[in-house]
Amino acid sequence: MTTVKAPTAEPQRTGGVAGAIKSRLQQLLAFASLIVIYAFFSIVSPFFFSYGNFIAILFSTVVIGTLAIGTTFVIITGGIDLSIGTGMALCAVMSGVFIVNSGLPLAVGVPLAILFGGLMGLVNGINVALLKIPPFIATLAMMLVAEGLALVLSHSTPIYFSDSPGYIEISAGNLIPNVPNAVLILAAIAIIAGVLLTKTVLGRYTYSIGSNEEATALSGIDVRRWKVGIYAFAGLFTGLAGVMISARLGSAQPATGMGYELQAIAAVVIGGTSLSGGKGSIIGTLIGALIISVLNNGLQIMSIPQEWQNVILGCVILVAVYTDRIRKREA
Amino acid sequence: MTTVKAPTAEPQRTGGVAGAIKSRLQQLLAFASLIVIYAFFSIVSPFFFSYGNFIAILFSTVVIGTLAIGTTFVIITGGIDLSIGTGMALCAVMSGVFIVNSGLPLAVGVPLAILFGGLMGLVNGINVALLKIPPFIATLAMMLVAEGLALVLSHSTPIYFSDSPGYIEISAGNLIPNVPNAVLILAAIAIIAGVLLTKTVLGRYTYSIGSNEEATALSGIDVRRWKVGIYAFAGLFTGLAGVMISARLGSAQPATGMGYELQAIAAVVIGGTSLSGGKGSIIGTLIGALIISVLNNGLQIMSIPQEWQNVILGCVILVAVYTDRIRKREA
Amino acid sequence: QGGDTGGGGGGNGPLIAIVSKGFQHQFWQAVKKGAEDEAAAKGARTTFVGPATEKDVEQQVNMLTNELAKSPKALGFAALDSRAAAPLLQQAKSQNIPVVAFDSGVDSDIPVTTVATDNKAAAAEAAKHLAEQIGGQGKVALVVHDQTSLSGKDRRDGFLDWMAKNAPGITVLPPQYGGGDQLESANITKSIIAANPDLKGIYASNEGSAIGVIKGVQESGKQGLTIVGFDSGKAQIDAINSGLMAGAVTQDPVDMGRQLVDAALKAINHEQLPKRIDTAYYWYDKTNINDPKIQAALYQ
Amino acid sequence: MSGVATMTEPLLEVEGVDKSFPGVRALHDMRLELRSGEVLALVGENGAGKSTLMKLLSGIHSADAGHFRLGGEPYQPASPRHALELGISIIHQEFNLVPHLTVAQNIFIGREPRRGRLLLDERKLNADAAELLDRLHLRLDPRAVVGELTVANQQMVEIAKALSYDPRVLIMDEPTAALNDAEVATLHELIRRFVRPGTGVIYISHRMEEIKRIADRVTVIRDGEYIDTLDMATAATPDIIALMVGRAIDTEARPEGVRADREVVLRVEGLRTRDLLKDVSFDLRHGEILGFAGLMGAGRTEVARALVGADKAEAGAVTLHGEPVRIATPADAAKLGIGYLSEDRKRFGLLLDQDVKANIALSALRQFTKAGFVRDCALRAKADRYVGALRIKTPSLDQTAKNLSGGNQQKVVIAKWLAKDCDILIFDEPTRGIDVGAKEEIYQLLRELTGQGKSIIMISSELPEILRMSHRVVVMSEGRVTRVLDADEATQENIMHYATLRPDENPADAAELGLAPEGKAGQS
Ligand SMILES: Nc1ncnc2c1ncn2[C@@H]1O[C@H](COP(=O)(O)OP(=O)(O)OP(=O)(O)O)[C@@H](O)[C@H]1O
Ligand SMILES: Nc1ncnc2c1ncn2[C@@H]1O[C@H](COP(=O)(O)OP(=O)(O)OP(=O)(O)O)[C@@H](O)[C@H]1O
Ligand SMILES: [Mg+2]
Ligand SMILES: [Mg+2]
Repeated sequence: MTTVKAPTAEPQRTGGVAGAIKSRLQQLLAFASLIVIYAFFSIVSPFFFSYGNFIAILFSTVVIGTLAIGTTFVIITGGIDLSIGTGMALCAVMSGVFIVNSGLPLAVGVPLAILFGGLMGLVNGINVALLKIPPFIATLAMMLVAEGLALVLSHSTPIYFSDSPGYIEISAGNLIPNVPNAVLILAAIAIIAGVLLTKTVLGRYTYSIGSNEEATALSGIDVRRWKVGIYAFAGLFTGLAGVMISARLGSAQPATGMGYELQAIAAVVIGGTSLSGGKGSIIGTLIGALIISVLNNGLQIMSIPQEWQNVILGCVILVAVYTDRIRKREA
Repeated sequence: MTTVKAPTAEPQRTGGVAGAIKSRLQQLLAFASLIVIYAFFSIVSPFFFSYGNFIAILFSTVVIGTLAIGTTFVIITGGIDLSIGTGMALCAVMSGVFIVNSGLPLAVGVPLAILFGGLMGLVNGINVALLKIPPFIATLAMMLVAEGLALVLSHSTPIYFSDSPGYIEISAGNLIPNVPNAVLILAAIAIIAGVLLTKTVLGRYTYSIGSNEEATALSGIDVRRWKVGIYAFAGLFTGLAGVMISARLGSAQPATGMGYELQAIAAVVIGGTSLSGGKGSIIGTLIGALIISVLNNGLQIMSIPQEWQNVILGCVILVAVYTDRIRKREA
Repeated sequence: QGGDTGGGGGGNGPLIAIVSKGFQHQFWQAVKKGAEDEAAAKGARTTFVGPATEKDVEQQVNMLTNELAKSPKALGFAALDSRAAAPLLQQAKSQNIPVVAFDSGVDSDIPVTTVATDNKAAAAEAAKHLAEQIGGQGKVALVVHDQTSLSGKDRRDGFLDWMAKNAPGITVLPPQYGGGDQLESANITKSIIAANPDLKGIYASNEGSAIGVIKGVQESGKQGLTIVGFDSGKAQIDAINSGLMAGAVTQDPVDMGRQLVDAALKAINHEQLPKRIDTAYYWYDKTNINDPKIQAALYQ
Repeated sequence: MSGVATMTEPLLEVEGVDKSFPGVRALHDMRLELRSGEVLALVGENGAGKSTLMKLLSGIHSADAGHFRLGGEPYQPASPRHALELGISIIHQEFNLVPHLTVAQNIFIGREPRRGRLLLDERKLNADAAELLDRLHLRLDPRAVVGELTVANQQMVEIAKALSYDPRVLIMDEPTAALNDAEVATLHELIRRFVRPGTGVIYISHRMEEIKRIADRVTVIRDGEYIDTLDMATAATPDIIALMVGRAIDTEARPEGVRADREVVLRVEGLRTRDLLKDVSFDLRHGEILGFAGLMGAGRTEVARALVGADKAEAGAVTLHGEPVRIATPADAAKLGIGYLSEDRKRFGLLLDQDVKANIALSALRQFTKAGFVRDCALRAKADRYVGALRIKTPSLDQTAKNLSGGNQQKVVIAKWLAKDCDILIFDEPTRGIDVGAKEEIYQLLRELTGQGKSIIMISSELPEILRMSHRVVVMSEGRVTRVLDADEATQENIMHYATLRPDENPADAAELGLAPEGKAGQS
């Protein structure tokens, strides 16, 4: 028998508390770019720094933010979802079909529209996880299909929710005075998604799959089922975004959506989530989405000629991501 | 210690002649989807199968094909380039600036416009390889910058090449009767790119970096320099695409280009190149681009209502990629 | 020209914020130029923004929000979807910012006036000329820039309605949509020509579509097609001069911009305005293209 | 080097080298002297700092303090390439091959023969590689794609690549971890041919017998510090081990015997896969360690993977506690209490970017959840326990797995499966890259597990390990089970006899196994 005593050689358990503080610090630092940009605009423009504009920025972040939060899950698994833009449009149309065309009450129609997003996600998940089609292709195909179906189902015409005043309240109403409900909803789903991602089995497996899918599978986790589940879950956010955008616009616009996927993915990546999977956070995604909104808003408020706005936007994103990287390396 | 001779440390199963045949077979099989689609349309539509339409399909593949061939290199390194769409527009505008505004002769202006594409690629490469900005972000930023600059430099007005008849010939002329020069150019660059990718150091390191960047670096290869070089090289194709599209349209359209990147990347991925790098071929990319063109052309010729065209396109892409995968697994 | 401050005009004159349906395309650039010229002449300032495509309804709403944050003295607005902007128009009203609608009507009583062209009537004019040129018989095709935006639908439906009503001998193929992208429109055109050897004419609903159609016809080598277009731009003007294109309908975007600023300034000064200010549209072809009135409406 | 170099002249000297990583002092005042013409073994526990020292020597990291001399000259490598140019070639512990390229392309990467500046001369490349492989007596196809090779053959490619630089100093960081005895012998021959006056080898390994055979001297390090250097001729293995771990270790303990009447918990019958396995049958008893022996490529790993559903089996019946079960995925296997610990920890075992606790808790995550929520305190506590029990050297539970030393990574993978508490555990090369002390701990652990009534399949390429730990030994060759040996029949000679039967090529072997000429594979 081995009769061996460990001779104290235990390694120093530093890390622990220090590590936790360090990682929190990094997240705070990630805010820095956002704060710097916000401060800059506040100084150069008399119109920028106001409560109203603050809310306007948040309001304009809602749709992209919702899509970005959902797709953060998919990206952390190492996947990508190009169908969220046109998928959102299709969900908006479905919401119109349910509520306006079929006359379902809001309490039924809205959940159905959100579930429809989940259904699209489910199909994506099946294509990716079971049929092993690369996520880029599977979701590109879904993007095309959703684009077409949105036009077919709406007869290429916006579906107006004029007769469902409650619907518009989903986005524009004020449960809390001066704060649009849409902003509250964004905050709520961000918190829920954050908790799910960090505190639950779903989140842990999301990271594990993205980190090393084969090792996760060999560890006895039913990776295929979880992947299908994660895509479907992310699809719910597409559905919700569809509801929110149509509530905000008062109509389901069948063609408004293409291109949103790129913005949402950009928000996720600016927020520090890696497209190769295994890393990422909801708070990062929110910050990424806000950086884009603040830049869009600020540049416009400064009346920068529009063709220059994109040039500046591109440069600032580069600089923000670059300094963020430097900071992380040094932190 | 056991000192036993392995009977024969058996050499590998694949590889050698058998392997070569197998991989060639796979490529032939990749054609299969294309052939099936082509045959299908030939049967169902009396107008599809004709020399004229065949050339029309090839002609319509030129711009996306050129972009896709260039970006194949970037994707094989494990990167991505979102700036090729608007970058192409910017190169077209630069071509106009050089040739129309500055009156440079074609023989100078055209190479300069192509080199300008290389310059954009160089900047992308520096951002990615030296500043370590994720390719998605670096090239997204470039996409925005290029979009803006194209408008700025052209004053948001197309630049017409009416006074440079030779310019239009680049695309529409017929060095060989009944074959537009653009098609010849596409064929030529496909061959050149194919040779570069498979027979030269550049290609070897492109695969190597995409397959295992760290190992490549440890083998003493200056990965950063090569990556910068590969992005710059790929940029030349963006420049060429800019020249070809403006030659075809007879004008540099500053706002035409956004969205082309997605189509080009889709062609690459449908052609079997993996977005995670290390794998891919030019012939695959060409097939991918052709599949998209043939589908677009065929569906229009069949007069399918346009909203349904996308739905069908999406489904066919899924099926094509799926069957391709099955075949490969079995081959 | 806009200049680096982005404001047309100069000094400390009243600020007129213009939210358009787009900014990259020449049509909008011409509107912008008209607005800036007029503002410069009258000592006002303008800003001009618009979403990247006519599908980006939400982006336009955000832009409208941001412009209102600047508390302009008046707002020029070309709605992609009027109802989507209703709450913001309400807000403008409560901030006492007069709203001038342009390009297409805004479905609301808040705008003090609407400066617009009747797209449907203009499209009908194009249909009429096409029908005349092909002798009221045969197959025609449409390459439309968009199937959901108001301008796309009006220009499509105006054409289709006129044909349905007035040209029983003409078969209209299902409209195809090229997104206003020249290359895509060219490819579509070639497919249409390949699938319909007996095609007589093609109608293109905006400048980008028209350039594509011209290219597609040229590349297919098909002779004897009658092409009618919409808007202007050098490519169409050249094609008309060379006889490749029969003619086109154009609005007068520069005038639209001028009238817009003019109306906005009047609204700021509480002057009375008519409910609707019609900006003209013109049919132009080889015969009248050098007419000064037409020339003024065309942009290169 | 001039011809006057002798056996005692120092070729490479390391003096006073310090190196720290955040939270870890990897090396402190490290010394080392490699003499011309010798093989110097470098030993130390997992995490002692061996690989770190080698990374300093190859220019991957730079030292915080101290200096190197090569052939008497100051040596300061700026990059891996620089180190290669100066004559130091390294085979790293973790593979550094490009999986999508071929053997030849990997060997000559960065030095491809060209025609002109740009064009590759693929023919010459393959010819050169073939010649090199031939010279090294390695039977590898230069055109084979590296990613499709077995781990062992990949290792051979690494070695060929390193030697192709004609280095003065060859450093091998656990080159034999993935090799079986036959390959080790081949490798040692390579080394002997390579060492001559003017060159030297630093050889890192945890396998003491090997070191005894190949090394001239051995340098022992512990906790990042230099301990001693001994002459191999005079040093006794237990002394080296004692220096390494700072204590004495019993390397003889064996598991308790298992009586033949124990219940059969797992029975596998007629397992077959498309590529390799033919009619594999065996059974596993309660509380038993069933060793799987065989040469590289015999199919042991494939049996395990097919059994747990990681690869598709074409045929085969699995019975668990007398009940037939269907296992289509590793998740099914885990649900039935069967865990598989892969031989390739980097690819199939670890979440390299995740921290130690996430890795340990991966399989057993459901134990730490309540209504889907993860109870982090319970998880930490459990992870902490395993870090202590397996003496995993890590600054904290939050350390990223890729920053651990190779051996400690292996321990993390083991901890993952221990946490899951399966009834049947399949360990594929469980002690690969693990130091002697830790090896004993793992053996101890295996004994404890069987004591608790768990059953273990242990696939190993180290015959001594098989012989010492197994109650019974399944011997495989060419995808077939050629024999199941009881502990008392299991001798080296016996195992090797059955491991080298080649029924497909040799009719006599087929006859010995009672196979019809067509083989049993014909039945379905
Ligand atoms: N990049 C790194 N970041 C942080 N810590 C590191 C890093 N590389 C190594 N370490 C730590 O340095 C110590 C020495 O590691 P090293 O890899 O040199 O050990 P080793 O002697 O090679 O062990 P093994 O026998 O297990 O391979 C270990 O505690 C390890 O965790
Ligand atoms: N992922 C894989 N891809 C291609 N071939 C493989 C793969 N895994 C195993 N093989 C092949 O299957 C055969 C059996 O390998 P396996 O790993 O099962 O053998 P083993 O007895 O475990 O030997 P060892 O693990 O020591 O190499 C080998 O010839 C190997 O080439
Ligand atoms: Mg090591
Ligand atoms: Mg094995």
